[in-house]
Amino acid sequence: MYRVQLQDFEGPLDLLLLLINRNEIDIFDIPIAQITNEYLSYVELIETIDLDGVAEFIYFAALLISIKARMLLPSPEMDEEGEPIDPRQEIVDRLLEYVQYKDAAETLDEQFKQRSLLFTRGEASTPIQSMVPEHEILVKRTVFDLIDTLRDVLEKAPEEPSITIAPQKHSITEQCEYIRDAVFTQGQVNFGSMVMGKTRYFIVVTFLAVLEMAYSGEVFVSSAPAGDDFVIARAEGQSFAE
Amino acid sequence: MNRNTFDSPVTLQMVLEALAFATDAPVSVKEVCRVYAEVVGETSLPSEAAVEEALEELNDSYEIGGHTMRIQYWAGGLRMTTTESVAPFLEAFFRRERRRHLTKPLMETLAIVAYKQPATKAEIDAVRGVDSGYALRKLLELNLLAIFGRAEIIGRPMLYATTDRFLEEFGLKNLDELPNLRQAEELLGDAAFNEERTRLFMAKGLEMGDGDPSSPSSESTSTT
Amino acid sequence: MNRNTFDSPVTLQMVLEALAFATDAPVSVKEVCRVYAEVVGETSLPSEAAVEEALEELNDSYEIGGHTMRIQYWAGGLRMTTTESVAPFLEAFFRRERRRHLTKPLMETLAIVAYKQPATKAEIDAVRGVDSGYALRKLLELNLLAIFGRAEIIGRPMLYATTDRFLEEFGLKNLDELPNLRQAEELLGDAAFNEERTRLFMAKGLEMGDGDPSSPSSESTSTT
Repeated sequence: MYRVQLQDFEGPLDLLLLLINRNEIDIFDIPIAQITNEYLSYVELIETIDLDGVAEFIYFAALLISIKARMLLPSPEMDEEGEPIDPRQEIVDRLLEYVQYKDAAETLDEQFKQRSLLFTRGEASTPIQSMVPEHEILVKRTVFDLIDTLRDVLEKAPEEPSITIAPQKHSITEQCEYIRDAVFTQGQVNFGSMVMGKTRYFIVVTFLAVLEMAYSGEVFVSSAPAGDDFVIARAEGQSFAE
Repeated sequence: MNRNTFDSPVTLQMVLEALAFATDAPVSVKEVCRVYAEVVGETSLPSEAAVEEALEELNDSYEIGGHTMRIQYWAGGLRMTTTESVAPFLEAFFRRERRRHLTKPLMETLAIVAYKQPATKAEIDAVRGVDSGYALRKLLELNLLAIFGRAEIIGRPMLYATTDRFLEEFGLKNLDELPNLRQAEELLGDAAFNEERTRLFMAKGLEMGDGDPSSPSSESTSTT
Repeated sequence: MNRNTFDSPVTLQMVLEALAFATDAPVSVKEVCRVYAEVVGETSLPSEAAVEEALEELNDSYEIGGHTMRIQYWAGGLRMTTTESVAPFLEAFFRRERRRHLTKPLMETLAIVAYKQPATKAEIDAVRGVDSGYALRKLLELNLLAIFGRAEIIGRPMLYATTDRFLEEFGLKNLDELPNLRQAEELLGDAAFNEERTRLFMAKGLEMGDGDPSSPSSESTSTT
């Protein structure tokens, strides 16, 4: 069993887009202080739970902070033509470019699906299967929505003397087993009820276990009706024998 | 070589059909011409236009005759496939859903290379904001990308490009057929990163060929 | 399963055609009926007679339309094949394909053996200027070359010669048909003899007047 990388789900630019979208912000006039604060709150949590792949999030955090600092400078930087440079320009350009390619990726994905409706001869023997095992990540919301839930749950959890949490691999394996049992017997469970009254350590490790299982296609994660929790369900057609 | 006598002459159209049927990879128009000329014993090759005309006639004739085959022009070559309408029956026969897909990191990386090619890993990483090493390795393994050479810049980084396999898997004749990149402003305007809405939009198939001339790499027609 | 709606209904005949096309083993009549009924959502299976009737109609329609496919009823199953009339074209195509997959060193070694046979490895190495051990092993494996015996000289080295398979692959009746031996000898005796010239020579000579002077691999567009 391997550790999940955050970037397998979403990257730092996805988080920025999510924040901009959620706050209905005009991308050409980003309130940089507000976005930086919100962004940092996610990065802190991601760091706390020791989720792999946080380095790139920290890089963007640093970039945001430096933009924020430059915004506060009394005399703005000028470009070659003497026009003031908006320090936000760099991040806006990157976001715009990323949005374009995200869209292109979805268009290509659709094209890929359309194409797979056309069968060639000797279909059974073509190595098309080798394309498929790239498992689907079964998260119906962004991973940041899941992190929101985690944050809520952690806030309600009893305080512990030790804040640093370094989940061991074997604990994740154990928590996978814990979720597997619950999902197998009940069909689906709420994350909140799975970790109710447990320690912060238990909550975080269970959370990582859920991500891992969603990544490997074993469970399907979607939003709970209440909205502040998420549902872990058995992925269809998936055998739990393994 | 003209060792065969035929009851009725075999036409270029028939050779095209037979080759598109029998081969397990797209067969180039040139190759169709060569094979035809070689066997018939003609010294001059038929024109590519003649092959393309034969292709259209064949597809028309399949459609009119209610047949389920079509000849596709993919990756610069011709290949026979079934029509979409019979896909459910073939899926039932093979007992599997063929809704293939690549994960988001793979699809994003592939899209960036497709439009920017040849592209270095640093360029790809910059667009995505994350390391694309794993995705690139996986795409090379799947033979959707290939190393194109090395960039003449410091460190001589490797250049990635899409393969013929990519064109074939995505049903594209060549890179010119890649859908135009849409402007980010337009995408943002319709609240586009709302995944559900984007998907709905795509499902309706509205996104292609809107004549946007600004696609950055549309002039690179060949990966070779 | 019945999740699709079609513009025009898919008939049993279309399902039969698509299955016969897409499978690479004969598909049984029963299987065709089962798949049809399953997807269309009928509880009773179509009769075998209905399938056989569809089969005949399809073959008639191919014949009338001048198409090169036929559905055969072999070994208890249905399978789409090409007509005999196009067989020479397919043979020519696959021969070219196989030849195209011979690498340069293999092609070169083969050419030298073809003209000098029987030839020792030392002779071949001398012409090519490199060790031909691997190429010779590979060509033996491909059954394009065979050991002819041993030379009556010191060390009694093995003698290589071309096989019937070689003749067949290159469409030659016998070795006398090898093109322009004098030119070949000139080439082979020339110190400046090199890969490019071998290829040019092989392409011109062996490809039987397709009037294309380019090297046989020039049409391989793959980037892989």
